[in-house]
Amino acid sequence: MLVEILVSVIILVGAAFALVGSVGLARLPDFFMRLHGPTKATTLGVGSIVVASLLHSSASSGGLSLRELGISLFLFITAPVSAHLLSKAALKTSGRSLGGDAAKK
Amino acid sequence: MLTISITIAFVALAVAMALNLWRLVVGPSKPDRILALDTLAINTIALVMLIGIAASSTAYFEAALLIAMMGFVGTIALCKFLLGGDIIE
Amino acid sequence: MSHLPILPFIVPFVTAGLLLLLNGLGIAAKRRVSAIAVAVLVIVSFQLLASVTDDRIHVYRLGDWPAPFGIVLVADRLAALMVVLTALLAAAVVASSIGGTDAEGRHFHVFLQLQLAGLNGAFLTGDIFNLFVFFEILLLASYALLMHGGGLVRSRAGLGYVIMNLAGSALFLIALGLTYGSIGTLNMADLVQVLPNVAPADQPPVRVALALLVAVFVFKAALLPIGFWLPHVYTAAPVPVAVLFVIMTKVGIYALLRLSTIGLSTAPFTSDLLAPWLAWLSVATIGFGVVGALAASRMSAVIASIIVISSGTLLLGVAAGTVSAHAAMLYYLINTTVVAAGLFLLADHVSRQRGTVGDAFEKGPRLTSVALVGGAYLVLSLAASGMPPLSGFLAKLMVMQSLGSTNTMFAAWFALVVSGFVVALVLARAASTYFWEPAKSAAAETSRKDVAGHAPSEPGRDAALVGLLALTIVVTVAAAPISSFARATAEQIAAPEKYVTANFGSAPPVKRERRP
Amino acid sequence: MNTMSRFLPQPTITLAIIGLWVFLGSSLSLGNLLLGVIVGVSIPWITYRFWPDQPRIARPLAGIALFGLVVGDIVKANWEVARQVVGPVDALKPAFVTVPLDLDDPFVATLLASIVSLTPGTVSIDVDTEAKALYVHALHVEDEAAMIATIKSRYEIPLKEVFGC
Amino acid sequence: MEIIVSAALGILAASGIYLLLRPTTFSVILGLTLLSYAVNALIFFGGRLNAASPPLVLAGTSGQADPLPQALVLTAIVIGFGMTAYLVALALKAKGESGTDHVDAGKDQ
Amino acid sequence: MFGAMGFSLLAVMLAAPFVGAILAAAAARRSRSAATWAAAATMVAGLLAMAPMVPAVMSGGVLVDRTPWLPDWGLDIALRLDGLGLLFAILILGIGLLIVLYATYYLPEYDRLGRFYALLLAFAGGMLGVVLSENVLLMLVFWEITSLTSFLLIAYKYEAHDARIAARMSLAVTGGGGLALLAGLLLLGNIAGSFELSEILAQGDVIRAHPLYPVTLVLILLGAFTKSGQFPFHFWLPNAMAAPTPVSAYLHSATMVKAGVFLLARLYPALSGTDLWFVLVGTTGAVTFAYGAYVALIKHDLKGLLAYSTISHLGLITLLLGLDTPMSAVAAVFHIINHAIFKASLFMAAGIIDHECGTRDMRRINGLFKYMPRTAVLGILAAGSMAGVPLLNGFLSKEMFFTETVGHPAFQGYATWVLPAFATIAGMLSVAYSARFVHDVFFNGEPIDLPKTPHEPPRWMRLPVEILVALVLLVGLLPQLSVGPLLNAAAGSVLPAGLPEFKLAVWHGFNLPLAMSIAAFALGLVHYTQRRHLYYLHDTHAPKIASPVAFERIYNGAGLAAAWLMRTIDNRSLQRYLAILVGFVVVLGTWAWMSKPRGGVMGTLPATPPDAAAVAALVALAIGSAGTIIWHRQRLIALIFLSVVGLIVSLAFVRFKAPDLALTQLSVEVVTIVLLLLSLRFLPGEVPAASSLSRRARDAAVAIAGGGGVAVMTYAMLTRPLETISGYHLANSYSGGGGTNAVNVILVDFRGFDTLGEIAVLAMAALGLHALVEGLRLRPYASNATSTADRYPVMLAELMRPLLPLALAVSVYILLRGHNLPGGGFIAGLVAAVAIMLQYLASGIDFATARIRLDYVRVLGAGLIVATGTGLASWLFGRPFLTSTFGYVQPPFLDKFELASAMVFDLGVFLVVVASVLLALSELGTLSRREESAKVPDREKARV
Ligand code: NA
Ligand code: NA
Repeated sequence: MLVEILVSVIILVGAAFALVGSVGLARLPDFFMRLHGPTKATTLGVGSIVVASLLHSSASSGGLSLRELGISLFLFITAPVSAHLLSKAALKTSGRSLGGDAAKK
Repeated sequence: MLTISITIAFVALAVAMALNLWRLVVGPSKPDRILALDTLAINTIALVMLIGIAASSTAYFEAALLIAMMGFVGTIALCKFLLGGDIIE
Repeated sequence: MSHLPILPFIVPFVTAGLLLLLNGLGIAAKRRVSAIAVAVLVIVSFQLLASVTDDRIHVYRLGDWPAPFGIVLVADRLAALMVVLTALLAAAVVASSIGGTDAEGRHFHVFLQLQLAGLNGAFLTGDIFNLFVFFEILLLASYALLMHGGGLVRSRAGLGYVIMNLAGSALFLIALGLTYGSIGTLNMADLVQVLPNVAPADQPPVRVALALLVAVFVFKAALLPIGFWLPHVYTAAPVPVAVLFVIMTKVGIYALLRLSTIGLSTAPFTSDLLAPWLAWLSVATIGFGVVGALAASRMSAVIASIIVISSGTLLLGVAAGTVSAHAAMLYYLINTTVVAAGLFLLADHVSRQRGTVGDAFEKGPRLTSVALVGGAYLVLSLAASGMPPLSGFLAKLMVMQSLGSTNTMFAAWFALVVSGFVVALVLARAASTYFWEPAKSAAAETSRKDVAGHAPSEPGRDAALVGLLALTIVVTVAAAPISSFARATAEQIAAPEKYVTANFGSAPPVKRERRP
Repeated sequence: MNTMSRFLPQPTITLAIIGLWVFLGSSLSLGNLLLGVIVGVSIPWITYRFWPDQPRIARPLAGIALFGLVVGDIVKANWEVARQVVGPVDALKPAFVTVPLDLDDPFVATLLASIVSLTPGTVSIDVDTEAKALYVHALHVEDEAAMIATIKSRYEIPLKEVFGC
Repeated sequence: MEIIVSAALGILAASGIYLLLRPTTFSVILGLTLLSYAVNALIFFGGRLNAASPPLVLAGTSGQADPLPQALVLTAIVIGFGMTAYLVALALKAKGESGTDHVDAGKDQ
Repeated sequence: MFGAMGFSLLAVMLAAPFVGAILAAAAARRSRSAATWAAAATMVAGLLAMAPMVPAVMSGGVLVDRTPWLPDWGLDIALRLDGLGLLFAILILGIGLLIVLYATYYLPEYDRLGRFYALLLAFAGGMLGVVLSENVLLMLVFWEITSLTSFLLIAYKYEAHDARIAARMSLAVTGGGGLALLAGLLLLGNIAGSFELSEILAQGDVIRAHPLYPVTLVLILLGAFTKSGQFPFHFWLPNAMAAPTPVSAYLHSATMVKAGVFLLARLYPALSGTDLWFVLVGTTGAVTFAYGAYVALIKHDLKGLLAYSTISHLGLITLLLGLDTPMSAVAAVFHIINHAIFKASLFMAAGIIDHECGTRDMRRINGLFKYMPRTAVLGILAAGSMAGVPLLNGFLSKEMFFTETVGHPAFQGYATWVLPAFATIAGMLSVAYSARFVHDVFFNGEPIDLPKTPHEPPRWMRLPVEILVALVLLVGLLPQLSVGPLLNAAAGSVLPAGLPEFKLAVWHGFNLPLAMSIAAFALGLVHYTQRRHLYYLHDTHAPKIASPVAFERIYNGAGLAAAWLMRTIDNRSLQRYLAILVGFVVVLGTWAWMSKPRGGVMGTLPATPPDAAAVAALVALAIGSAGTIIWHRQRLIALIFLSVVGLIVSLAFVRFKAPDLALTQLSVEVVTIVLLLLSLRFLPGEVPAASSLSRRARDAAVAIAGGGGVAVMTYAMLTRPLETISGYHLANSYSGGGGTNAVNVILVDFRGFDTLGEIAVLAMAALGLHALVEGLRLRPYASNATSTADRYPVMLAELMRPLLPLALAVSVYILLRGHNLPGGGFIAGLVAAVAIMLQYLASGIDFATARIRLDYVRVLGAGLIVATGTGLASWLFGRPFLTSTFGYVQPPFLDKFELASAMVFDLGVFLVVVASVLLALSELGTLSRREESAKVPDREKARV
C-alpha cells in the first residue's frame, strides 16, 4: 500500500515534469529557450515514471527489479547529446554563429 | 489510488504529446521539429511505462528501452543531416 | 524419412550461403559451385517428378509440426512440374551466364541461387503466407538480377518494376491479413476445410480477401490492365536473367491455379470469383500482347509480347477451370516457358552477331553462325507462334479445344488465332531482316567488330540455346506422355480432397479457437 | 599485465556490463551472474578499439559524491525550469555564455557539458577542446560571471579530481 | 474501438497511396512506408483487439493476444525493411543513371 | 482392313519426302547431281510405296490406319488413302518427279540445290500429309507445313526484295487462313464428335443441321479460299511468282494451291448441300474465275499471266464444287487433274522461255516459234488445253462445266440464262489470255532487245514438259481409257453416295455446251485483238492494292498503328500503372463484395466503445500522415512526420499487446530513417514542381478509394468473430517449442521456414544494394560541413564510445531471452547494428570500419549457413528440416538453464541482420567518395 502511494506520487510528479517540458517546448519564443524544457524537465519526468515502474514491478514481483534504471540512465546520458546536436543544427540552419561569445575564439 | 494517478498521468502525457505535435506542425525551423519529435518519443516512453504499470506487466520494458535508444539515434541522425548532409561519412 | 520435397529449395539456398562464404574466391570457383548446384538441382527435380508420377502427394512438415499449424511443403504433380521447369531454365541460365554476363556485376550467382530457392519454395509450399515469403525472395532476387550490370535502361525499368511489385506485395499482405483475419488459417489445404463452413454473414469479407489474392496473382501474371509493366522489364533484363524471368509470370499463374483449385472451387460462395471477368481480361491481355508484338522494333520486345500473350492464354485456362482446360494450359505452359526462354537466348545470339544494331529490326551485319541461329530461329518461331508441326501448335490446339465449351469461346479462339498469326508474321518479318537482307555496308560489318569483346560464339551460350532447342523438340516428340502427365496433373488438382488428405491424413479435425 | 589488459581491455566497461546484465535480468543468481561475466568480458574484446584513449577514474569516491550532487541539482534544475516555463516568458533574459575550460580530456569535457545541460538554467551548445571552451545557452542570466564561476567550481573542479587531470 | 482502428488504417493506407502516386522516388518510398504501416497493422488486427496480455505463455496468464498475426507481421516488417533499403539504393541508382529522381525518368517521350 | 501393310506403306509414303529432304540436303554437299538423284529417288520411292495400295483404292476401297498420339485432343496419326487422296498423291509425286528433273536444269549451276530440294521435298511431304490424313487436325498440321515451306520457297531468292515480301505475303494469307481453318476444323470435330474423316464424312446431316454450321463453314472456307487464291485472297499468288519457276509450277499451279480445292472436295460430303455452301462457294468461285481471267489477259509478265489464269481455274474448280450437283463435283475433280497437267507444263514452258530469253515480259518476247519450235509446239498445245480447245484435256472438263451451268436447279425461270452466259463470258476471257500466250510469245514479230538469243533448252529440261503435254493429248483423246478409273475413284470419294452416270468422251454431239464453247472461242479471239484498249484502261485506273509495296505499307502501317496504340494505352508512366493497380483492386474488391448481396459491412459482433487515448492516437496519426503528405516535397520534414507515424504505430502495437512488434517496428524505423537520410543527400532538398491540381485530385480520389477500402474491410473483419488455429501455438509454445514467447517460438520454430526466407530477403536486399552501388556516381547536394567539429561533434563521439559495449550487451540480452520474452535474433541484431551505426554517426565510417574488419558479405553467408545448418541438423535425427529440439541443463552450483536449437537458428538470424544493416549503411554511407575513385574504369573495378 505504501509502495502504491509512493508509486502514485512519483507517477504524478513525473507526469507533471513531462508536461512542463512540453509546455516549455510549445510556449517559449526561441529555439534555444525551447531546448531547456525537453532537455531537463521531460527527461526527469520520464525518468521518474520509469522509476515508478521499477518500484511497482519490484513490489508486485516481490524482488528487486532494476531493469528500468537502465532506461533512466540512458535518458540522462543522451539528453545532453541530443541538446548539443540540436543546438549545432539550429545554429547551422539559422546561419548564426555563437554570437559575441563565439567571437572570442 | 494508483488507477487514478495513472489516469491523471495519461491525461498529462496526452496533453504534453499534443503540445509536442503542435510544435512539430508549426516548426518553424527544422531543429524545432526534430526537438518536438525527440520530446514526443521520450514522452512515449513514459506512456509505455504507464501502460506497463497499468497492466502490471514487465513485457513493455524493452519497448521503452528501444524507444529511448532509437529515438535518440533518430534525433542524432536528423541533426547530423542538418549539420552536413553526410551523416556517417 | 525422405527429404526429397525440400531439396529443390535447400540445394540452391545452401549454395547461396556457400557462395557468400566464398566471397573472396574468384569468379571461376563461384561458377563451378553454381553450375554444380544447378546440376544437382536438375537431378533432384527430376527425382521429385518421378516420385509423384504414381499420383502420390508428398507432404513435408517443416519443423515436424503438423498442418495447418506449421508450414508444410506439398509436392504434387503440379509442384513437381514447375520445379522441373525451373531447374531446366536454371541450367540454361547458368550455361549462358558463365560466358561473362555473370561477371558484369556483383553476386550474380548468389541471386540466381536464391531466385531458384524462391521459385521452388513458391511452387512447393502449402502455406499462403509462406508463399508470400517466397514471392518476396524470388522478387528481390529478380530485382537484383534485373539490375545486374546496371545501366540507364535497367535502372529505369528496374525502378518501375520494383515499385510496382512493392505495391503488389502490399496488396498481397492486405489479402493475407484479411484472409487470416476472416478464416483464421494459412494452410492451403485447410481452406478446403474452412471455406465451406463460413457463415453467410461472414462470407463477403472472405470473398474480398480471396479476390485480392487473385488480384495479386494476376498482377504477377501481368494481366491487363495491371500488366503494362512486364514488357519494359523483360526487355531490359540481361539475357540470362530474362531466361529465368520467363518462369516468373508462371509463378503468378501457378499460384492462381492452386488457389482456384484448392480454395475458390471448394465453396459455393467463392467458386464464381473468377467467373465473369478473368476470361475477358485474359483476352484483352492477349490483345495487348498482339499490339505489342506488332509495335515491337526489336526481337526482345517481341518475346516480351509473346510472354504477355502466353500469360493471357494461360489465364484463359485458369478462368475456364475445367480439367481439360487445366491439362491444356499445363502443356501450353511447358511449351511457352521453354520456347520463350529459347527465344531470349536466340535474340542474344542474334544481337551479339549484329554488333551495334543488336536485335533491332534493321539491316545489319550478316549473321555468322547461320546454321545454329537459323535452325534455332525456325524451330523456336514455329513453336512460339503455334505453327505446326511443333509443340506450339499442339499447345494451341489443346487450349483451343479445351476452351470449346466456355461462353467466351469465340473471343478466346479469336484471340489465340490472331495472336499466333501476328507473332508468326512478326517473326517472319524479323527473319527476313536478320537472315535475308544483305549487309548494309562495310561499316555495318565493322560495327560487329567494335563489340568483339563479346565473342559471337561461346560454348556456354551455344549449349544453352541448343539445350532449349532440344527441349522444344522433346516437348513436341514426347507430346503424348507430357500431355498425359498434364492431364493427370489437372485431374489431381481438380480433386482437392487428395491434397487435403495428404496434408491431414487421418488426424482429428483441427481444433480452432474462437476470438474474441 | 599485458595479458591482463588483453583479456580485460576495458575493465570499467566490463564492470558496467556485468552491472547492466544484473539489472536487465533482474536476477542475482549465480547463473545469470556468470553469463553476465562472460558477456562483460567478451564484448570489450570487440569494442575496446572504439575507445582508444579511455580516461581512467582516479578517485571513484569523488565520482560518487559528484554523482549525488548532480542528481540533486537536476531535481533543482527542473523545479526552476518549471517555474520559468510556466511563469511569464517576457521576464526571461536568455543568453549565450562561453565558459573557459581547464580540461584537456575531451571525454571529461563532455561529461562536464552533459552535467551543465542537465543542471539549472543551462544547456551546453558545444564543446571546443582546442579553444578550451564550453558554449552554453542559459534561459535566464542575471550575472554571467557568477554563472561561469558556479559551473567551474561546482562541476569542473570535482570532475578534474575524479579523473585526476 | 473498431471504428478508430479502421479509420486509422484507412488514413494510413490513403496517405500511403497518395504519396505512392507522387512523381518522385522519395515520395514513393514515403508512401510505401506508410502503406506498409497500414498493411502490417491490418494483419496484426486480424488477431482482433481485445487481448488481455501479450502472447507470453506464462503460468497463470490467459487471454493472450493472438501470436500468429504478430509473427506474420514481424516477418512482413523485416521483408518490408529489406525492400525499402533496396528501393532506396535503386532510387539512387536511377538518379545516378538518369540525373533525375522522377519515377518516370524512363519515359521515352 | 488393310491393317499392317497399309499402315507401313502409308507411313513410308508420307515419311519418304521428309527423309528425302534430309538426304537431299546431305547429298548436295557431295554434288549437285547427287542432290537431284536423291530428290528424284524420293519421289519415286513415294510412288513405289503407294503402288501396292492402288488396286484396292481404285476399286473404291479406303485405307485407314490409326496410331493414337494425343487422343484426348483428337490429334492422332491417322492416315487414309482413298480415291481423292490417290489422285492428289499421284499429282504430288508424279509432277514432283518432273519438277525435280526440270529444276536441276532450270536453277543456275552455282546453286548446290541442297536447300532447294530439302524445301521442295519437305513441301511435298506436307502436301502428301494433307491428302493422306484421316485425322483432320493432322491434316491441318501438314496444311501449315505447306504454308511454311511455300514461304521459304518463295523467298528462295531472298536477296530480291520482292521475293522476301512476297514470301511473307503468302505466309500471311495462307498461314492466316490455316488458322481460320484450325478453328473451323475444331468446331467441325466437336460437332461430329470426332476428328477422323471417316466419322465426319458420315455425319453430314448432323453437321449441316448444327447451329454452328455456318461459322464452321465460313472458317473452313477461309482456309480453303486463301490457300487456293480465291478472290479476294488471291493477291498473294501472283506475287509468289517471285519464286523460282519450278516452285511456281509445282506449288502454285499443280499442288499447293490445289490444297484449298482439295479441302472443299474432301469435306464435300460433310459440308455441301446447303444454300450457304452454294452461295459462298459458288459466288466466290465465279468471281474468282472471271476476275482471274480478266487480269490474266492484261498481265505483261508471262508468269503473271499464268498466275492469274491459275487463279481463274481455281475459281472454276471452286465454282464447280459450289454448283453442288453431283456432276459438277465430278467435273471439279476432273478439272483438278486437267489443270494440274496443262498448267504445270505451261509454267515449265514459261520457265524455259524465261531461262532462254532472260526476261518474262511479253512485250519484249516475240516470235519464239522461230527460235525454239519444239518448245513452242508444247506451249501451244498446253495453252490450247487451257483455252479448252477440243481434243485436249482442258476441253473435256470445260464442256462438263458448261453442261452443268445449263439448267442448274438454283437458276430457274427467267434466270436460267444467267449461269450459261457467265460461263461463256468467262470462257471467252480464258480463250483470250490463252491466245495471248500463244500469239504474243511465239509469234507477233521479232523479239525486242532480249539480253540473249533464245534457243531450244537442253533435252532433259524439255522432257518434263513433253511428258505433261503427252498427257494433255492422251487425256484429251482417250479420256475414259487414261483417267477414267482414277476419276471414278477420286470422284467416288467426293460423292460417297454414288457417282452420277457419266461418260468421258471427246464428242457428246452438237449441244448447247458446244455452242457455248464455240461462242467463247470466237469472242475470245476478238477480245484478244482488242486488248490494247484494255491495257490502257487497266494501267490508268486499276488500284495497285496487291503489290509487294502495298503489302509492306499495310504491314508497316499496322506496326505504326500498333505503336501508336501502345503509346496510348501504355504511356510508361509508373504513376499511371500504380493508379490503375489501386483502381483495379478497389473495383475487384467492391465487385467481390457486392456481387453476392449478403449483409452489411458491420458483422455480428458488437462494436466496443473507443477510448480517449485511442481517439488521441488517431488524431496524432492523422497529423503525422497529413504532415508527411503536406511536406512531402520538403523531404526532411516529411521524414520527421513519418517518424511520428511510426511511433504511433509502435505505440499501437504496445497498446494491443504486441511488444515484439513494437520493438521490431522501432528498430526498423530508425534504421530506415538513417537509410533515407543517407539517400537524401543525393537528392535535391526540395522538389520545386508540384503536380497539377487535377492530377492531385485524381490521386486523392484513388487514395481515398484505396484507403476507404482498407478501412471498410478492417471494420468488417473486426466486427466478425475469428475461428483461428493459433490456440495450438499458444498451447504448444512451451511444451513443444521450449519457449514462453509464443511469437518467437512461431518465428524460430512453428514457422521458422518463413524466418529463413525472411533473412534471405534481408541478405539479398543488402547484397542487391551492394551490387547497385557498384560504379554508381552521385554528386551530393548538401555537402557543406565545414569542419570536423561539425562532422563529428565531440560530445557525441565521446559519449557514444562507452555506450557501444553497453548497447551490445543489451543486444546479447535481447537475443538470449527472445525465446521466452519479447526479443529475439532479429531485434537483437538490429540493436547491435544500431549500436555500431551510432559509432558511424558519432565518429564516421572510417573510424568504425577500421575497428571492425569484417567482410559483411561473408558474415551474411555465415548467418544463412548457421540458420540453414541448424535446420539441416535435424536430418541427422531423422526429422524434417528445421525440427527444433531443446533441453534443460542443470550444471552444478548454477540454476537450470535451457538450451534450444532454435536459439542457434536465432543466432543465424542475428548475424544476417547485423551484417545486412551494416553492409547497407557502409555502402550507402561511402557513396559520395566514389566520385574520386570513379575515374577508374568500371570493368577493372568489377569484382564479383
Ligand atoms: Na533531451
Ligand atoms: Na510479245
